Amino acid sequence: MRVRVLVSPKRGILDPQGQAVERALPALGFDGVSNVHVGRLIELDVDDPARVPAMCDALLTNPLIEDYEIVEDVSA
Amino acid sequence: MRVRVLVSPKRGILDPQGQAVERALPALGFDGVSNVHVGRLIELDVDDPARVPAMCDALLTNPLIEDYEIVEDVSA
Amino acid sequence: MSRVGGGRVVSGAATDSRHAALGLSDLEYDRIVELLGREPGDTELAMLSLMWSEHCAYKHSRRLLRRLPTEGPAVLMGPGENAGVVDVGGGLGLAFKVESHNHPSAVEPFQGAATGVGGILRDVFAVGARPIAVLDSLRFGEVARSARSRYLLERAVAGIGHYGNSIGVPTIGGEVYFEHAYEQNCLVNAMCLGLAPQARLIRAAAAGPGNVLVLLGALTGRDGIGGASVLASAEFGEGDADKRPTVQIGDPFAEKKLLECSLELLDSELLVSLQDLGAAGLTSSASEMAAKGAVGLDIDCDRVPLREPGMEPFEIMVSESQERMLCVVVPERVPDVVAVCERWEIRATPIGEVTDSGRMRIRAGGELVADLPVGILVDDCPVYDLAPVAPEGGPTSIYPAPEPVSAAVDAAGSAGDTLLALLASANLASRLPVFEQYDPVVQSRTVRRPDEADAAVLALPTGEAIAVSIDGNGRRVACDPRTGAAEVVYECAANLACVGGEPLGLTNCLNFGNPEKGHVAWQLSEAVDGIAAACEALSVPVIGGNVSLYNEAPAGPIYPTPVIGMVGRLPDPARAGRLAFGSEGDAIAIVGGFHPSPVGSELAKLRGEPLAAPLPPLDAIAALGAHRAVREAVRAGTLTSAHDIAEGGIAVALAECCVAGNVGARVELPEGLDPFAEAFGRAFVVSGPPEALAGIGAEPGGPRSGHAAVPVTVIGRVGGPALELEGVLGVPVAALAEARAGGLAAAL
Amino acid sequence: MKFGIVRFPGSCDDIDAQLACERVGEAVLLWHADRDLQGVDAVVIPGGFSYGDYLRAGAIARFAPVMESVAEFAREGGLVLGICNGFQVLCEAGLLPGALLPNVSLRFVFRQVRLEVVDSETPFTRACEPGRTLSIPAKHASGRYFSPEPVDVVLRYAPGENPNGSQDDIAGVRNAAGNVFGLMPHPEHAVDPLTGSVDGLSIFESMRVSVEARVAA
Ligand SMILES: Nc1ncnc2c1ncn2[C@@H]1O[C@H](COP(=O)(O)OP(=O)(O)O)[C@@H](O)[C@H]1O
Ligand SMILES: [Mg+2]
Repeated sequence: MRVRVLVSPKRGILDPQGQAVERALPALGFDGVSNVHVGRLIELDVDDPARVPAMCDALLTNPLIEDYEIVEDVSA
Repeated sequence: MRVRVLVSPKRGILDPQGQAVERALPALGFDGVSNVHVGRLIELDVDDPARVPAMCDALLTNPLIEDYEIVEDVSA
Repeated sequence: MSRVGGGRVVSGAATDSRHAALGLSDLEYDRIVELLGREPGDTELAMLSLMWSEHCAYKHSRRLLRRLPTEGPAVLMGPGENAGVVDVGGGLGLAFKVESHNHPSAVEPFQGAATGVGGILRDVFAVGARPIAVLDSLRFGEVARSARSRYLLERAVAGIGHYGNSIGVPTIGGEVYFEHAYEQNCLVNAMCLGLAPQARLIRAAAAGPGNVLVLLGALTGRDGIGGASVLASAEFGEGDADKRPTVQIGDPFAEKKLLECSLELLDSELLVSLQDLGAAGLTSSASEMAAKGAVGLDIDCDRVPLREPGMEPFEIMVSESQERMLCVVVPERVPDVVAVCERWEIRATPIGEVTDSGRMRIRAGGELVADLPVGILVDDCPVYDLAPVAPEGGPTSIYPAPEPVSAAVDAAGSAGDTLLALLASANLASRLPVFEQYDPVVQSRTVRRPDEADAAVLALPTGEAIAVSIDGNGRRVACDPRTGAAEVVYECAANLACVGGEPLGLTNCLNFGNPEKGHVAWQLSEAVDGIAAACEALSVPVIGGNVSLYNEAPAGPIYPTPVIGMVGRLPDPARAGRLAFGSEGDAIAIVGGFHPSPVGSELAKLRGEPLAAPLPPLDAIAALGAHRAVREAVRAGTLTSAHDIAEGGIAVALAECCVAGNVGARVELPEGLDPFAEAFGRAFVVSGPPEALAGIGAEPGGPRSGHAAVPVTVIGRVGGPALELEGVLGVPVAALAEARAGGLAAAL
Repeated sequence: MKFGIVRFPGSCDDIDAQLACERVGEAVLLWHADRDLQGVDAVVIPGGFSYGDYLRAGAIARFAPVMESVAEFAREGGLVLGICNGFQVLCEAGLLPGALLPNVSLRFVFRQVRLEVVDSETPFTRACEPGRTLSIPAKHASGRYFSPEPVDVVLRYAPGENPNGSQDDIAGVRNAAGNVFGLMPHPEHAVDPLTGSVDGLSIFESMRVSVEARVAA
């Protein structure tokens, strides 16, 4: 099954990448954008999706600085 | 509206990060994982979601090496 | 796909569009058919079209390059190998080469620049040398005006840093300039130096029929299919979009393992020959190995490990997937090779064998898909003579005058303001925002980092050291190609002299426009003659290089930009020279005959003056004498600082010494010397104890024949908070530093 | 005194660390795939880009077989020094608190920085006089130290010299027991007057003194 892990920087920790995007957009004529955050997207085919949370905790994310969300069964 | 942009390396293009993760997982006891790709996740609040594709083309993604998908109305 | 001999039946070459789409002219195609005695199959044609591209065949430059002197007492390996090698004593060889990655960088600057570094590193470890340093030479449009150029600069620098920093090779120097002529065609040249015990040096020639051809490293994907060669051989036009899906992604981690693995294979004496995969992938690497060894090679595409399913044989043969090497191994040693590779997590796959057939025979799916004499791939491409035509209206007839930059630099402005404007201009501003993105110290050899001296200095295990400098000045070459190109060679040598280095050899990259145009052919021909003459005068051999042509947009060609990378040797790294003024009270002197002119200068550019000729003439004997005098004085430890006078003239040279040392100077310029006029590679600003300066240039045993007297003109003293040029200007050092710091930082 | 320098595929400053250690003692390389620490007295996890730094710097390296032995060595009180990528690995492995985030500038930066020795009582800094400032190069893309909990700070960037935006100008921290120390700047690149400052030597010298004192005790 195709699974996606969406990893975002933990709220409250400075996210310079998000800030850089937020600053750059108005300069290109895109107004009305706020609260931008840049994280990581991990896509994988897994035999057993029940093991994905364990993979996230062990390797894919660092819980000190990142939150994650798992989206299963992506039709890609 | 909260919007997410899911950015993945274009298929066919070398994805060294995805390969590194794919090789690391079995060593940690996670078998049955394949086709791993690592991309970026961009989350943003926008007044006008119709403009997000233009933002993606102009700034958020690199169309030469990345594909993207927009997920609207995220309840986050 | 058609098979060998099964090329489409067509009524004549001109109606078969295959070859045209692949960039071969009708004449070239006819020649192929004639040599083969049949139409080539598709795989064969793909291979031939790449091998016969400008990039691989040097069609328009091969004859020209013969004018360059390539021999010298220190040369161990000259042009023709993956990298040239010079002897640096103690049984060590120093390999180095500069290469362009201009077109890929224009398409995707981060990956283009990164894979440019990756490619030149492979050329160096392909000869058995451990890469010990990288330098870069960059050209972009005017960053002050062009957002595109700012983007290219930022991403190319990040890409170079990414690859070099990640693989653990220090980037110890480089140069970057901005001119409108590069707006559509940026230049990204990278140079690599490597060190090897001479016994480990290896050539690329395949040998020994029956030996096994082993492919090392990354999987083969559809990267850069047609990339380098198609991109590098046609001018940029509207069809760029189709070229895009071929972007190569660099993986420095994979290359780090490949590098360590290759060196271990060589140290264990497991390889007969080694070759990197670069432009035109397997086709070029394998056929060049075969040609050099006068053997044939059989390759089975089915054995090549692929990243993507369903790749056609021609795709496999021309894929430019990065981080791969090819080696020849005797059959009994294959298991040992595989074992070493496993330890480094490097894939090692036997894909074919050496034969005595003299042919490249490629199989796929059990069928022969290509069967070509090696010679047709490597040697038979037609080589063209250039048809040089000097532009009638002078350089301005090719290049429009630069746009004037600021009011502060018009003739009515004060000299102080002019100096500040020059220091703040993108071409003269501090390069710190660029080089602080590079690791200059990894490998623990770096004796002089960027901004500490005119050349980078690396300590050798022998206790001696090498110095290296990379230079180019396209605008001056555009003004006066012969003198301009020669100046670049002299400037490199002058930079080496400033740290006490004596030249051993040089590498060059010839970045030019479309050689089929008369004026570009003229620029090429003149520039190569200028380089050749300078090499003869300085006794520096050319040990390798690269040519990048067709750097041309609809608006015209780039400035002709030969980039020179020169390496020298110095006996005592502890005495390597520095650029900064040091002790208050030191005397300051000009060493060498300095007769500059405003023609082609940075100030002329800022003022928007048209390009003009001629540059001040080069007096080889005088320049050589000045180089020698400075080199000897630095080696003797008599000087506090040494700096060559280049862009921005003597005023800028003095300002740079002041800013580096954070100390002022009081100077009286010689009567009539224009503070901003330029002449490169001929004279120096040095400082040191007054007694010591008096002895510079004096031959120990009295004047020897052939050594001209070297003029040494004391012009002032180090000290105070400001740079004072009596009767000309006075500017606090802090203001100089501030102007210089801001120029590029604003663009990055 | 025998140092062991861990070598991952992708380690870059491993030989540099070895050379630095050899100025005060013996030094051997420890291959990432081997569990045997060869009886070393102290372990150095060097800088570089272990496993290409893919995913997060140090994330993959911490699972290398050698790291199990290093963790055990640390639990038993052995001295472990993590430099740059080694610091990142130790944080990912939980041997040090906190994490290292991308620099605020979002760029790799090389800079000779001045460091204030905040704690000169550790086995890694005891050869530094209290209040001493060290000039050492820093070079990294992910050096922004962050910890939600209070930590034991050993080194701070001097005012105005923080190259990465780390919390409270933190440049190096230790574990609670004091035998594991990580720092972003590279002391192994400040040991030879020919190539720069020699201030980094005091870190290796401190380790030697600490090990020898323990052996003597
Ligand atoms: N401008 C030049 N001056 C001297 N030698 C050159 C020049 N350009 C190319 N060469 C030599 O021609 C050979 C082929 O160059 P190239 O195709 O770039 O090699 P590779 O395929 O190994 O990268 C090399 O040995 C190179 O040093
Ligand atoms: Mg090569």
